[in-house]
Amino acid sequence: MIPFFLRVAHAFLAKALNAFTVLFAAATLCFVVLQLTPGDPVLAILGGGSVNATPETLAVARHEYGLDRPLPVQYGLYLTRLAQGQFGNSFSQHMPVVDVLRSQAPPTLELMAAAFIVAWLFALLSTVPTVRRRWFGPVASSLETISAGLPPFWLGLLLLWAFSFEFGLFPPAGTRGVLSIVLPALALGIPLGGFLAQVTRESFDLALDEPCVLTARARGMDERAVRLRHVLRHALLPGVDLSAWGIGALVGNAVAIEMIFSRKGIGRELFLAVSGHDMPLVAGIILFIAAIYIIAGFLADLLRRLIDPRLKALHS
Amino acid sequence: MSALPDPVLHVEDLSVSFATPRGHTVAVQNLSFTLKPGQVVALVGESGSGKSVTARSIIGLTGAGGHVSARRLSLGDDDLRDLPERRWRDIRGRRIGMVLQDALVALDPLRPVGREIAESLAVHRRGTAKERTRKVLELLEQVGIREPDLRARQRPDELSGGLRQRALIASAIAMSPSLLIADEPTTALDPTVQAQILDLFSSLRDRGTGLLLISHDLGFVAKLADEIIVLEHGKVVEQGPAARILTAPKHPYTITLLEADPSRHPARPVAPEPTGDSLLEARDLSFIRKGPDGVIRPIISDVTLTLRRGRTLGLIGESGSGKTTTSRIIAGLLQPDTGTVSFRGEPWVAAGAQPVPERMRRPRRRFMALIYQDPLSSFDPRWTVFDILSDALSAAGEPKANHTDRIGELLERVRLPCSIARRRPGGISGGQRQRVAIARAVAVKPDLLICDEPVSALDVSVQAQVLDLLEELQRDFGLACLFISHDMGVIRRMCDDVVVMQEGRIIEVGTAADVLIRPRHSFTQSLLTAATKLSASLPVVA
Amino acid sequence: MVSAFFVWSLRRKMTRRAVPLAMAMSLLSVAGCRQHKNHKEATGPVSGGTLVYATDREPVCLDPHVHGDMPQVFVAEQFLDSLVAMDKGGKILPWLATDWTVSEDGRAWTFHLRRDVAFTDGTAFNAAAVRANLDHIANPHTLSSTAGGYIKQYVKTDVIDDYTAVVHLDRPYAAFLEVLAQGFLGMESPVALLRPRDENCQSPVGSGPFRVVHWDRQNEIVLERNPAYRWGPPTARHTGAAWLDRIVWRIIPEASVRFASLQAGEVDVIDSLPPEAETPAQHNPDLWLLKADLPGNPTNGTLNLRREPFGDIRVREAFVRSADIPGALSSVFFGHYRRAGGPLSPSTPFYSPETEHHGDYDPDRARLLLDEAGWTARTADGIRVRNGVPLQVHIPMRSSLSASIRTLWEQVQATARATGFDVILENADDTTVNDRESRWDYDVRVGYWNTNTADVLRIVFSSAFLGPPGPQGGIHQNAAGYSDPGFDRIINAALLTTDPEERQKLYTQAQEIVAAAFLQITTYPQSTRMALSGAVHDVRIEPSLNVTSLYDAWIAR
Amino acid sequence: MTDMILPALRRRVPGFIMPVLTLRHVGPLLAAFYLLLLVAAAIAPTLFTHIDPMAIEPRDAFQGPSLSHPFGTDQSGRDVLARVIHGARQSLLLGISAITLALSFATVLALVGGLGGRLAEKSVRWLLDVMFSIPSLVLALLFTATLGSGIVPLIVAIGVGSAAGYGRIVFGQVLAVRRAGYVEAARALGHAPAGIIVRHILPNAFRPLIVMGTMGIGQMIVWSASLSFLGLGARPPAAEWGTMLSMGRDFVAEAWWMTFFPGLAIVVTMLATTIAGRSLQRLIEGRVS
Repeated sequence: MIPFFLRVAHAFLAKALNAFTVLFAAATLCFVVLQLTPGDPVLAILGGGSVNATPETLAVARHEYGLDRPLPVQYGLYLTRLAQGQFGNSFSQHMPVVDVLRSQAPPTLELMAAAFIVAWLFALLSTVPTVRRRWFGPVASSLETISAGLPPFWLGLLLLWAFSFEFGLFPPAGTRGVLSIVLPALALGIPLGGFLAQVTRESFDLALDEPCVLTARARGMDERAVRLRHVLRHALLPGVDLSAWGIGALVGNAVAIEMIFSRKGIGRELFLAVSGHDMPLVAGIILFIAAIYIIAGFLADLLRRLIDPRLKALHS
Repeated sequence: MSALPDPVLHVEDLSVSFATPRGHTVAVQNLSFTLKPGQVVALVGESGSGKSVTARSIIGLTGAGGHVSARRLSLGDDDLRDLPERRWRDIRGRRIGMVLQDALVALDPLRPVGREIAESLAVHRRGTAKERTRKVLELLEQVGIREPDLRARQRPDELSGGLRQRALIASAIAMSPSLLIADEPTTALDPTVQAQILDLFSSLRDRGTGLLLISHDLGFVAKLADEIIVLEHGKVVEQGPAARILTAPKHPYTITLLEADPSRHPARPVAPEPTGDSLLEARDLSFIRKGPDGVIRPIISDVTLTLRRGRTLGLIGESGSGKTTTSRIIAGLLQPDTGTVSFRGEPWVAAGAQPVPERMRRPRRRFMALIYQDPLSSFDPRWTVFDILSDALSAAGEPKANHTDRIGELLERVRLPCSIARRRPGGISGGQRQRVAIARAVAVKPDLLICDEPVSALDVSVQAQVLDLLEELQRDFGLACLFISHDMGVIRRMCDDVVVMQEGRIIEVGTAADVLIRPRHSFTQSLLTAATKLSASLPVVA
Repeated sequence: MVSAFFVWSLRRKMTRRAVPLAMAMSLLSVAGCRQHKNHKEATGPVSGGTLVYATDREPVCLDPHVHGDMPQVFVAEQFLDSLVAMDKGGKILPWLATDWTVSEDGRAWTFHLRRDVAFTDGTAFNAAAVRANLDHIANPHTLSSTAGGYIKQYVKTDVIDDYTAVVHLDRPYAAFLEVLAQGFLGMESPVALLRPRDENCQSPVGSGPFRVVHWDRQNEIVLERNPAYRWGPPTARHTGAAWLDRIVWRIIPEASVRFASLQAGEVDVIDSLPPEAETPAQHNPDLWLLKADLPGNPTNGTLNLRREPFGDIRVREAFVRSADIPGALSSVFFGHYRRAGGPLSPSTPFYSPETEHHGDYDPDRARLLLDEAGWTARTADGIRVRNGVPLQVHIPMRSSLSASIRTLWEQVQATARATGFDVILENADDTTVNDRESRWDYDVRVGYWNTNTADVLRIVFSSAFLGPPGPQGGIHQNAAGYSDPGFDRIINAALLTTDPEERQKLYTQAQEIVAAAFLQITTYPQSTRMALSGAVHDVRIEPSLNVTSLYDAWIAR
Repeated sequence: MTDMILPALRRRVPGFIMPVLTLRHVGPLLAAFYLLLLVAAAIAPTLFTHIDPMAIEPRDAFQGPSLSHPFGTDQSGRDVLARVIHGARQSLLLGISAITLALSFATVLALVGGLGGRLAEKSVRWLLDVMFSIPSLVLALLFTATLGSGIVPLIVAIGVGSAAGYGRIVFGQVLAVRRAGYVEAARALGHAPAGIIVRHILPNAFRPLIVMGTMGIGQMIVWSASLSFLGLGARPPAAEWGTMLSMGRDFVAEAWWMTFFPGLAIVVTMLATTIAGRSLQRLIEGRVS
């Protein structure tokens, strides 16, 4: 018998190793894509074509960012540095990429967390009390489908227009305070909530037919307790699985949302970095996002096992 | 017993119907019976007979769209018709308990069984949390579970089939209800376990619990029931004291049911001593896999068997004993870790460095046909029955031009209407599907038929028909057959020779007559005892 | 956000580039600030309070020596002082330098410095500090764009005594003082400059009325009053410390959000007021506007003569006359922007009104010209064709251009199509557009050039500016690729004379030549546009680079 | 062998939008009708409007919705309704091309991984993990840096960016079908692998593609709108919904209709394709079971 903790450690190591190779490949992908990008990176470093820089300045910049080396060497250096946790310096921000991430990631993570909470609240409130209910069910279900189809940036614009410009209920911009996060979190969270609600509704409906639900009812349990204590747990899994994907969708959509609401964050930073061809920053942000995504996957996996302990026995 | 008022259940003219998009469907019609403590009423019928609906209606859980009407439906002094939901909740669990089929899903699979049982108590606000914990252990002991402390903390999937079914019963009797409804309480359990559960029910009855026992299996209820109600398509076809119904059934359907029971069937006539050529020989097969706990263990080991032309070899064992693995290796679908198989005198499967390549097997595959327990998954869902059979005929090298005629013949042979050829397997009944599977199997004119639990998913009456058909075809075509089943009755009826498997090993080999009448191995004996127990009260019709 | 901010970025950059090149000229006044009504009258300046200023673009580095982009000087103006100041008339005034002399050969400048100035880190301002600053800018590791354009001539600084510094140049440089007046060459603490470049970016130390407290990237820069400040510029309206306690310099790229924040009272001042917000701003009694048209070469599309179809003057004229600019100004710009039809904005010195209507919308004449030029055939959808080649005009559009300017070009596209031009607006990110422009890969380049002299014509159209500024690239400033010896002669002659009449004559001639060559579709003059809360008073536009100064500003609460 | 009636009655279509029985078919019918109109508008927009979507009329700029301009006018005085109708072609083309690209890519990967042996299976799984580790939109944004902007780069960016997600589904499907009972049954009948692949694995593995494809069109339009929104979309003056939105957002305070209606078109299209996809799924499932 292999001890349980060893098996867990082994599984964890295997996953971590896989995650590592995935990150390595993602880094390579960034490198390749950015190498294929047209334009002289030095011009990007010095702020575009309107540079009046002297040849000396150009040469120094080229050297400082290692752009005077052959490509394979650049790639090697890039990977070596990444392996050491050095993302290099951002061309456009004049600061280490790590510092950019340190200052820009928290607001985005806060926004994502808020949006995620909105999404799950929506998904649960919309499904748990309404599944198979005569009138509320169809109405909630239609609402969910519509929500899932809303582009977040469009919803964001409409929310901004209605609640900020017209009614003045929320501040139109910024990264300050609880109020400023409400509208962007709704814009990001509602569409994701729609998706979560759709899968949760389906699994909830299926779970209502589980024999153990009948057993619970036959025990004399009331409907609310049956739904909350038995059905919900069975219905959560697809939503949890989707959540990992949802984190990625949140990051992607955060780009537009942060711009609309003029919030600081890695989404907006990523867009600026991509359009400024600021390679170290792009690579840093993408790797950071990939890491978040992988961690989200881990957490979702963990959560699945918590919700359904049978999986522990099956997969570890 | 709890001091509750008169706990007698009166059901008179109970009818249940459902609203569907196509109008009302009547599920049960004019059912009447009375259930008293210490008494057992059995509802017997096949799928769709309305027996489960009845059970649910009695505790007010008919389901969406269901409409219940009755001249009388009362528990003691309480009229159960139009009872408000609050009152129903008071009755459920406390005055009427319910046990469902398959505790693996009937108990919440995500929670330890102890919590499930405690919930039965908590719902009715019985005691403090601490008292409930103690009561849970008592209950587990009461239903015959040893080490209740450990078991209470395990989930249904961590318990054996018998233990979890007991735990389910414990959760149903937690509030000591005077009546218990058991809906197919032992289906899908191994016969030895079934027998144990049966004992548990009889002890509950002896302690004064009234039982409404629901089953498709007359044999199972025979031992326990005081009164038997036979249902067909929602109608009561026969109702009366158990002894009378079992010995002198009046209604043809009851008779069909009784006769369908394979164990009531005469055993296969003793075949002449094995003389035919050896068609298939398996030597020293073993198959090793890493289990879910990371431990490498053999699924089967040292399996050796011989099958001669025209004979039927029965492979019997409980679930997990390695029957299916053996059959898949023999079918050349799974590469064994050791051992060889030869088929029609040529190498068919070989383990180790020089396996027989699939390319070598392919031309001979048509001489071996397979019938699966779940025929549906063995059919491409896009194909019609015609496509499926035509595909098999092509495999056997039949020219396309003949297909239509041959398919007509095949369908006739397996007693299916020709119109079924245009339908897809998803749209026909389970019995029909198995017939299509049989038609496909015989279409290639094989020498050997491998049947893996071919009837265990079917209703008893359908089982009988399919077995009849198989027997007939085997006789007519002179097929050899490897027949896998967990059901002693089926094996006895179908097989000339028997191999008994336990935990991946063959523990007994012999002719059916020898093994089934004079088992040598203790495990075989216990299998037989259990099977006898479950149908012993049924007289054998000669 | 992409919207307004790029118009700004472009303008600011160009201003920077333009100024030194204009140095030989006498600097005339920035077109008068137009203040709007609604400005609440108050008793007088009040000390204290926090002013929230919202702008569209974030500086990449707070040290304006590094890189050198307009958002940097906008904020640097609040915490850096310069050696000299410049007034609205373009006159150079003493500031940190009390007086100065230049040697006979024009290569050695001697500056005498104020003795009571200290940086906010306690370091004294002295001759060594001047040397440290100029050396810092000239050091290639600073990655200064300014170094190449502004003080390329710099050799070294000699410290004569604590308060006397001699700056050596390798050749005479008449514009040196004007350059020193710009925020890009603001004086920073030499101690702070010793830190690594990127650290200095985060928290530069100056001697100005405010000091940088905190920079929360993408969000805000917080500045606090320097209580010891006693050396304000001569252009200021008061002396002593600034009135405001704090400035929160907020970055709100999205134009509509920025204006909404002002309306909601979240911020006190916004710059880059978008045209669509101007009418509501005027009608809002709680707001007032501060606007200034900028002189120079107005917002335009410059036609590339180096390739077909615009090598042919007839096609150029036809294209210019196909564009209905007034129509666009009245719709997208809500009539708030005046038309600039000639090569110079009307507020530029020596502006000649004659050229204003030279390229007016005249589709009939455009058609005639195209027929003449041989573009007679047409494709099924009405695009003109010559020798099988369709009449296509490729215009790279930066993804960051504002919606207004995009719409303007879409309207040009639509009206030009009516005469048979297939105008292709090609969206791309800024880096890609820069790259294309440096390779002459465009038919029309969208841009503008702000400076307060007619000499801008020399930068934009003379053959001296056909090459890239640096040997490794950068964009040629003569975007048309126009080369006319006659024009070069006139424009260079204008630099040599100081007689206003003679200059007027020469510049008028130059404008006529350029206008007759149909090198640009000109649209409207660039402008500084601020909207302010009624409680905010005395916000100034500093003349040297037309940037905001909040030294005099105060809030009546 | 419990009763079959109850579950059969309860069985409902998962996620079906109009759960009220009588309204069951209204949703799909409306969706089909809308999609028909959409395709018609894409092919022959002049059937629906005679107003030129490119014709500018500066004097009519920023007109709110009215009888003559039901969706209002934009900043150049162009009719927003006409532009939305004419935009159907670009948007639909974009959606269909992008999903086709994504599914083709996914299919190739799935086939290589599913049928190419153990090494191929591992490699494909890893490759999908890598691609999936970067969210689709972020990946698409990264690609646009290289490809530049315009419709074709947009299609490629979105298509390749979202391929990983679809790849996982198709790959899973191929693996599932490969292990299906009927594939084994075909093997047992002695059919050759090539025949099994062609006759069983491909058709069954790709059966969900039509559903995914239908639903994907809407999703792709939404995603491409996100990129268009960031200024990387179609070339002006082309009427494309995402680009219209992108332009409208600067004027949202003054002219909400410029943002609202193109966005509404996107939302309704997404809804319609979702409903249509589910109905198709129901049809296909209904046919086989």
